[in-house]
Amino acid sequence: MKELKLMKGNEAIAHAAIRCGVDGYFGYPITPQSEIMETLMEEQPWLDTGMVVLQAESETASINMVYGGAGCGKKVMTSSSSPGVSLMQEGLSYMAGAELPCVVVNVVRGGPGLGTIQPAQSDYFQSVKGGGHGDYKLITLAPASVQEMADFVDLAFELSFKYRNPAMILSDGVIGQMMEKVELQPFKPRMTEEEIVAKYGDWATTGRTSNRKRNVITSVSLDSEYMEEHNHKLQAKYKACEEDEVRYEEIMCEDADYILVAYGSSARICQKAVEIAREQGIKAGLLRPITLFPFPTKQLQKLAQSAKAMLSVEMSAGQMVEDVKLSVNGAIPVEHYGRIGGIIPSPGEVVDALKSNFIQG
Amino acid sequence: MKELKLMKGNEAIAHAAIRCGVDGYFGYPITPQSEIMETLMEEQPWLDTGMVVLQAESETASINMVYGGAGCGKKVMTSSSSPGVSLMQEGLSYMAGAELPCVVVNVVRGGPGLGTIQPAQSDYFQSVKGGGHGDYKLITLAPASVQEMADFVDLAFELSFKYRNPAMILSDGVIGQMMEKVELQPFKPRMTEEEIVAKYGDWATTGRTSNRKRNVITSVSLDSEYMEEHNHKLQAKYKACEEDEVRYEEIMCEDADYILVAYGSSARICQKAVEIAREQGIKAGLLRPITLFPFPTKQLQKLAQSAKAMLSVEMSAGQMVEDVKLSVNGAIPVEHYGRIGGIIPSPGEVVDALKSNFIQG
Amino acid sequence: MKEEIIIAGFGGQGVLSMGKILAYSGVMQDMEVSWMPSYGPEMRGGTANVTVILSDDRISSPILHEYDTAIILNQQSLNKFEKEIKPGGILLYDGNGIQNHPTRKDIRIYRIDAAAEAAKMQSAKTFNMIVLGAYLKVQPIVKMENVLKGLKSSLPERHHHLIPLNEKAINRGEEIVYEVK
Amino acid sequence: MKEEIIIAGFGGQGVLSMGKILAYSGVMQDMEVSWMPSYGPEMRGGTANVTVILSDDRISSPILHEYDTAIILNQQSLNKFEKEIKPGGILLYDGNGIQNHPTRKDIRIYRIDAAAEAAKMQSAKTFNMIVLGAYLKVQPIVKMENVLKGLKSSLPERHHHLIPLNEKAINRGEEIVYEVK
Amino acid sequence: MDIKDIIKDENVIYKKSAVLTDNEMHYCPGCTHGVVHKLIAEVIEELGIQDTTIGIAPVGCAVFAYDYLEIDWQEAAHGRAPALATAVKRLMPEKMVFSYQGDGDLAAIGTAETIHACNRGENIVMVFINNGIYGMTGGQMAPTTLQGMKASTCPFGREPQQDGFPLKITEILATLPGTSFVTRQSCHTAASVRKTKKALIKAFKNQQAGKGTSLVEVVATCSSGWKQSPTKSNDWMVENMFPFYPLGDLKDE
Amino acid sequence: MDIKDIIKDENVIYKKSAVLTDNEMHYCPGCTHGVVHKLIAEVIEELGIQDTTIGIAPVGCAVFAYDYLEIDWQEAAHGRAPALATAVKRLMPEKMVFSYQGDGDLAAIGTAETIHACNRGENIVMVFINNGIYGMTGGQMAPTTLQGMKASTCPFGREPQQDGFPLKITEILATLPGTSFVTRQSCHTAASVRKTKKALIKAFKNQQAGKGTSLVEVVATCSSGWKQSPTKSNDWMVENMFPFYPLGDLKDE
Amino acid sequence: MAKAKGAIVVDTVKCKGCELCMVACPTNVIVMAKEVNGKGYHYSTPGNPDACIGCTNCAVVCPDSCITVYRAKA
Amino acid sequence: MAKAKGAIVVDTVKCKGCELCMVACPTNVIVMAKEVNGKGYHYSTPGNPDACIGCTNCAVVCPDSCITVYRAKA
Ligand SMILES: Cc1ncc(C[n+]2csc(CCOP(=O)(O)OP(=O)(O)O)c2C)c(N)n1
Ligand SMILES: Cc1ncc(C[n+]2csc(CCOP(=O)(O)OP(=O)(O)O)c2C)c(N)n1
Ligand code: SF4
Ligand code: SF4
Ligand code: SF4
Ligand code: SF4
Ligand code: SF4
Ligand code: SF4
Ligand SMILES: [Mg+2]
Ligand SMILES: [Mg+2]
Repeated sequence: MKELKLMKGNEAIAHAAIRCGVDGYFGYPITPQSEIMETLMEEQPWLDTGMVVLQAESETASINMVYGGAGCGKKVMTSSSSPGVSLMQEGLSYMAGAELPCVVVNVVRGGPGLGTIQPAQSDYFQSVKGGGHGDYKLITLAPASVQEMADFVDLAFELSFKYRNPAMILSDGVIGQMMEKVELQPFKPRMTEEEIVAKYGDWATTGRTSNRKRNVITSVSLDSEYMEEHNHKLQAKYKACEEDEVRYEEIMCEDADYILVAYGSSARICQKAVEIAREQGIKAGLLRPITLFPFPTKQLQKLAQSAKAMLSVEMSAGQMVEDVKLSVNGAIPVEHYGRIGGIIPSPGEVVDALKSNFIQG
Repeated sequence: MKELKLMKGNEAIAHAAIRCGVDGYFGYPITPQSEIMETLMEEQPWLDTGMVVLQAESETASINMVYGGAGCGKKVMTSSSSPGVSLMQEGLSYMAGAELPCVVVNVVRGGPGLGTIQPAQSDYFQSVKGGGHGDYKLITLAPASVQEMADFVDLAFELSFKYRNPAMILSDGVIGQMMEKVELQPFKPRMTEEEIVAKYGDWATTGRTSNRKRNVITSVSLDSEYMEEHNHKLQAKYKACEEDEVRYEEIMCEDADYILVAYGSSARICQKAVEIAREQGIKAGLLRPITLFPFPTKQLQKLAQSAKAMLSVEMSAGQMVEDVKLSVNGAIPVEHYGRIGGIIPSPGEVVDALKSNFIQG
Repeated sequence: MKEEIIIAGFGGQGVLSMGKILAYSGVMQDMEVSWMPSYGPEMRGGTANVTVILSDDRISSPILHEYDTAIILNQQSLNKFEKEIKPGGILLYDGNGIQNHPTRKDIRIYRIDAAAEAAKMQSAKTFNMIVLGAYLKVQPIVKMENVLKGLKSSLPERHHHLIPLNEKAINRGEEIVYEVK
Repeated sequence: MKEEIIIAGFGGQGVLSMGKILAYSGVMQDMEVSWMPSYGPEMRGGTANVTVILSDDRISSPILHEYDTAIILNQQSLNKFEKEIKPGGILLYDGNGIQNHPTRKDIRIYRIDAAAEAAKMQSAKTFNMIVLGAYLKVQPIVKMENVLKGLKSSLPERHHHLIPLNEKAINRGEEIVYEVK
Repeated sequence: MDIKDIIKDENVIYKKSAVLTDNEMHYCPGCTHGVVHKLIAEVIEELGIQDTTIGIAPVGCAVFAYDYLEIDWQEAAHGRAPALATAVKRLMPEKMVFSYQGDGDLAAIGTAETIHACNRGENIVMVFINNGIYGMTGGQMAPTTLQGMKASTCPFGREPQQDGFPLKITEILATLPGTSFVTRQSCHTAASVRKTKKALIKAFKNQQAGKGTSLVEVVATCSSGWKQSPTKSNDWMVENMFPFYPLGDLKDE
Repeated sequence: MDIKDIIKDENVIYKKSAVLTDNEMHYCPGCTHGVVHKLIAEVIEELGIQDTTIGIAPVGCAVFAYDYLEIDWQEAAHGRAPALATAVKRLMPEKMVFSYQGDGDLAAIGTAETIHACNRGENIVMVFINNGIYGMTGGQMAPTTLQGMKASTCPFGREPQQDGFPLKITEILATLPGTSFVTRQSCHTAASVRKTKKALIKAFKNQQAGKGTSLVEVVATCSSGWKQSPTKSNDWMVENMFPFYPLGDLKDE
Repeated sequence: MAKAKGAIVVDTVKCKGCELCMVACPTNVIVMAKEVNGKGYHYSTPGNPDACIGCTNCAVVCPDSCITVYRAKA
Repeated sequence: MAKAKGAIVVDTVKCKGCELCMVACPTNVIVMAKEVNGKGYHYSTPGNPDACIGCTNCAVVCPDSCITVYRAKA
């Protein structure tokens, strides 16, 4: 039974996790996302679904608990904000290397360092290029509403199990803290060991049973030939993701001369900017990447054939703009507009940036 | 007095550190770079120069010791290899945010995860795009010989103090483990507090003296306006780096139709590949970025006017190739060739890749 | 129909929960809503504010830089937000502790002495409900029945016995608010 | 002049230090040199190898995929590296424990029974010096005086008393190496 | 004597330390952090070490400690203050170095750094504010939260089976060979405040004498996190915290 | 009786456990890891828990432990085995979970994970191989390296002023309320091997009984790191390690 | 009424009204003001100043260093 | 010569020649072979098999599980 509620993005994540049958959450408090664990603790899902919720001693411990849980084939997740996510980089690299699914929520705040607790989008590179060591990718989803915060939990798990790779929900302080209406999915029961095996295969460490060889979750090998092969396997998965999993939303792009490219809360602001620009007679449109990896490269290439220019709008000093440029590959001008340090740009500013870059400029 | 020695890249770093008057080294063992700390411990520089050498309890502790030492205006460094460097991402972001100089050596091994101890170049993104949270950059130097391992210690400190920003020496298992002839710089005394103040200014926490206001090393502010300004200051430094600090080496590029772009040990291999290609009548050249950030964008743009194509050769699944593409911006084709998982490509393979991508292709 | 509101005051004055009740009231009335708080470290004085949007259509940006209505509960917030009200918009403020009163001429300005009234009612907790009542009087965007439903939804079960008191406070606010000319 | 050598055997056979002495000898002779070991976790049998390049010119890649000379000390390494010797190149191997002897016809093949000889000399540690002597006999790329200088530079002071013994071993290796036809 | 005759400069017997800045502290009313800041300021003033002391601030409510004491400061990443202090002291052995940390900072995420700095016997002072909660982030459970005590991540009270046991980190640190002085104090009465100050003086003097690590724990209140008034918090602390975290010196060598 | 009459299948009284795989162990000759692996295999076999046991391997020489025991395994990041074990056990309480860690792994980089898992009383077995050195990476100093003992990062012997003190982590863990059985054993003689096995059996049975954390430390040799033959290493261990790391049960509740 | 031996001056602007000084005073000198200060706190004030013995307890416990204590020379 | 009560069989291919079994044997059954095995180790072998009492000590201490022990039924 679907239910309509008013809640914060953070709370929506917690409720969605319980409802979609997550097996375990491991986390450590940090603003602006502590409500995720707080809501879970308040809800005590272990009494109903048996879901494990544990406050770890650190983010390092959290991500390694997630590793352990994921290795058992369980749906496990953690959440944090920027500095805490930096502490998870080794663990994320391990999980990608060991091909473990999981969901990590980053409710981004302004950096670098302790920075500010205000919203930002300056962890794009970390999420999308790989902040840890080695060649790997995180499947990265960027919700732009409380509804998507709720919906993407299940989606992120789906994708992460499909590809046996960690998935990141890259949110920010705006989306995490604001309340909107949200329709929660009906309760799904947690999967049994048998269901997991049937759906995702028999790779998890649930105890060696007589009908299979023992399973080992590991990311190491001293045999370089094997390691290269293993890495090629990972790369092939990423390629498949790029083919099959790109998600985006287009708003008034068909006839647009100028494409704003923005995700998450910036996309909300750009949506308004498009309205303002259109009122002023500027044919603007918005391409909102929903998956940041895989990035909607092809769609941008297509739009580059009809549009005159693109503006990447991010609450960062310019990160996603590189992927926009790599997509467009010089076909049309691409610029960046952003506010940093926890400041949220206004729609008006964005329109001004559009004009100063491409129209009066 | 300069001295000619035969030593490993790792040993060269240790000796160079002592000789250029480094104040402190803090590290944790990991293959293939443990010789750095081992050599320092064997040399016991604390008896001569007073240099502090300490084995920390982890890489997390190491980088935060480096933070503490750097905050005192001291020349401090650490070294590690890929998984250990992932654990330093929070600390590096803090140091960039607090504008602290330091040198971090990453003797890269194959990832992701525990991966392999064999050489790789798959931490390019982490170093150059920022593996930690927030908008920041590491000044990144890529030595291609034991001599450069030695020379870049001093250079990295120079740059890192000039810009008050962490510098990374991005090496790999080949350069760290191989022995070559190296000419060590003469011993420079460690700087006194007064010399530091005279040369680098009076920002360090050496005890509030009556002739200045107290100094505070921090990366946090709850005032978003201030934080934005602070971030703009950081960005301005990075811009200045891009203007003034680009370093690269060109080998037979003047008349080249095909430019190999490669750094570190890949550049050594590509140097031989250029020789082989030229023997086969292919006009190949090598552009070796010495600074990975700032990247030699302009030089590549220039070469894109005369060359027909570029091949980025990396021991990775394709990371630097993005910066090559961003530089060239669609002017000529750019492809990637790489081996991964600890495998080192042969010069012959590189020539074949050149041909199959651009010539027969 | 679309109303963009900022509510701002000291931490502890019930700014966020007033916004929450408004937002819930909008939901009860089948509107689209968004509620975006300023957030910061727990504790310690300082100001708190919340942006509430009630709209018949999908809401694009939940973050605003100008408002239809500002509900202001201390001097700092008045200084900050008076200038961000749209021409023709509404400023509603509590008079307690205000030294420099609002001066704009292109907006409608209302005053409520809710702090004083709450003291009279001997229940500091009713303060924000009095202000809410005042707001609903000058901008009856949601029906009172929906406000009461909203109140119920936003309060935890264990506080439902307070609803009558809150209703009284809302009514009181409606009575004592007045326009400043 | 350029010589590209692989030395390969079990860990513990002195492969790396033999390479080191060769590299040092090159330095003493004013050549460019590089020495690139295979590396791995400490301990545990397995094979070890080192690539040494001696050259009059700047050395580009220190990593090679074919060699002028291969010095081979166990079966695994023979299996791996025999095929990577350049046509016309040299294969020098220790006969101990070799079941499948080299078969290539386009290279020069030398054998040394250094393990047996070291046992005779009652000093297992001289094993690699005997092999080095054999190598220098078949490929006298560095002068003996420079080898002795290289030996000195590569040994820590406290082991310098072993130099005469090592010299003897080198000489012995020169004597007993023979070509396999 | 008449009051206005008493209120004269020469009669001042207690006033704000000159080592405190004029910034208003951002802490909640009654917060123990304020008292301990003041004590450290007084100790620094009395020992005449203002120009040679470097403080290491934590991530926690005391993150802005550097705004309040007129000395050089470094602000550490969450939990890493002991690592910073280690380097600062080793690189400048002639300076005085202290770290200042909350219970989340010192005993959760920073456990390894805390234990290893103490086990190495770094010659520093560590000030440890144990309020049994994460104040800064809004009242989540800390390692030192008592059994049965409520926090936003154990809203029904800490339950060891689910949440683990409260951690007596100070008892652990007292067993390490690197520590020389380990004490647990409080600030709920004037007498206890004075005792805490004495402990701080001893800790700093130990550093001057090169004795290794001194740890001064202050069992503290957090009225916001505990959701009680400051005075009620003190009572609650006496009744509930002290039995589990008994005051006194654990080690004095 | 003649020997060939004795060597008959029905006369076998000791052989390789069926829970051991046929892979040759990569350890150096005489390495204690091999002995302890074998014991764990025997214990798993005897308790009949091969199909319900999940092992957590460390980063350290035992990183490939999973190659040798025929059970399901996870290989953890350096120091994080207790975090993995925590999640595995909480998510599958009916399974048996043990972690296996070296001294660098458990007592240096993993200090926080170790202490907090034990303090939460996770219902797991932790096996701790204390050889006083980083074997895997070539013999660097470990937290448990003895004073005066040489390692590649303290080539002139560990000196507390410079390198810190050796850490008795097991003594710390025994003080925590979450641990129920904490013991220190060795494998230098047949008798001590048998005792270690008994300890392991008790630890696994405690887990079956839901008693919380059991820690079995094995004081071990590392002939490569110590640069001595295996048999000499045993003698050196008896003489030097045992006085500082005395054998026996530290806690048995 | 006993003559005061001591006196306090409270920085009422900075005071956060935590009442710790009030509780700490052995002679009940201190009361909390009916009025609030700029930050909205009922600040501390010597309601019964003559009882002050200048023991400094109030000032010692004040987290915000609001209280200066004076004592008449003996 | 005493008749053997026990016997051991050593997996000489796997043996690493660590000598721990030799030291552990109470009756000095075990010696190390002059020859080396494929890995180059002087492997363990029962040089004095008749002395074996089947105590299993050697097998118990062997890190590489090379030794199988047999004992005649009483
Ligand atoms: C890596 C990281 N994780 C989490 C946080 C969020 N955080 C800030 S302060 C804090 C805990 C504060 O508690 P405590 O150390 O007890 O200090 P108090 O505020 O109680 O004085 C946390 C978890 C952070 N800033 N960085
Ligand atoms: C994050 C990280 N840091 C460092 C290393 C390198 N490393 C591998 S094993 C090891 C220590 C091994 O020592 P110990 O835990 O005592 O195990 P042993 O090998 O002695 O059994 C280290 C430091 C690593 N793999 N990952
Ligand atoms: S939240 Fe607690 S610790 Fe933080 S300032 Fe307020 S009372 Fe003090
Ligand atoms: S290095 Fe030490 S611990 Fe590792 S396998 Fe060898 S003897 Fe064992
Ligand atoms: S000085 Fe003592 S007597 Fe005077 S007001 Fe303060 S506490 Fe009371
Ligand atoms: S203790 Fe200080 S802040 Fe608290 S009421 Fe008294 S004077 Fe005010
Ligand atoms: S079983 Fe006992 S007696 Fe027989 S060889 Fe082994 S140790 Fe010796
Ligand atoms: S103990 Fe085992 S490995 Fe060691 S010598 Fe004896 S049989 Fe061989
Ligand atoms: Mg706290
Ligand atoms: Mg060890």
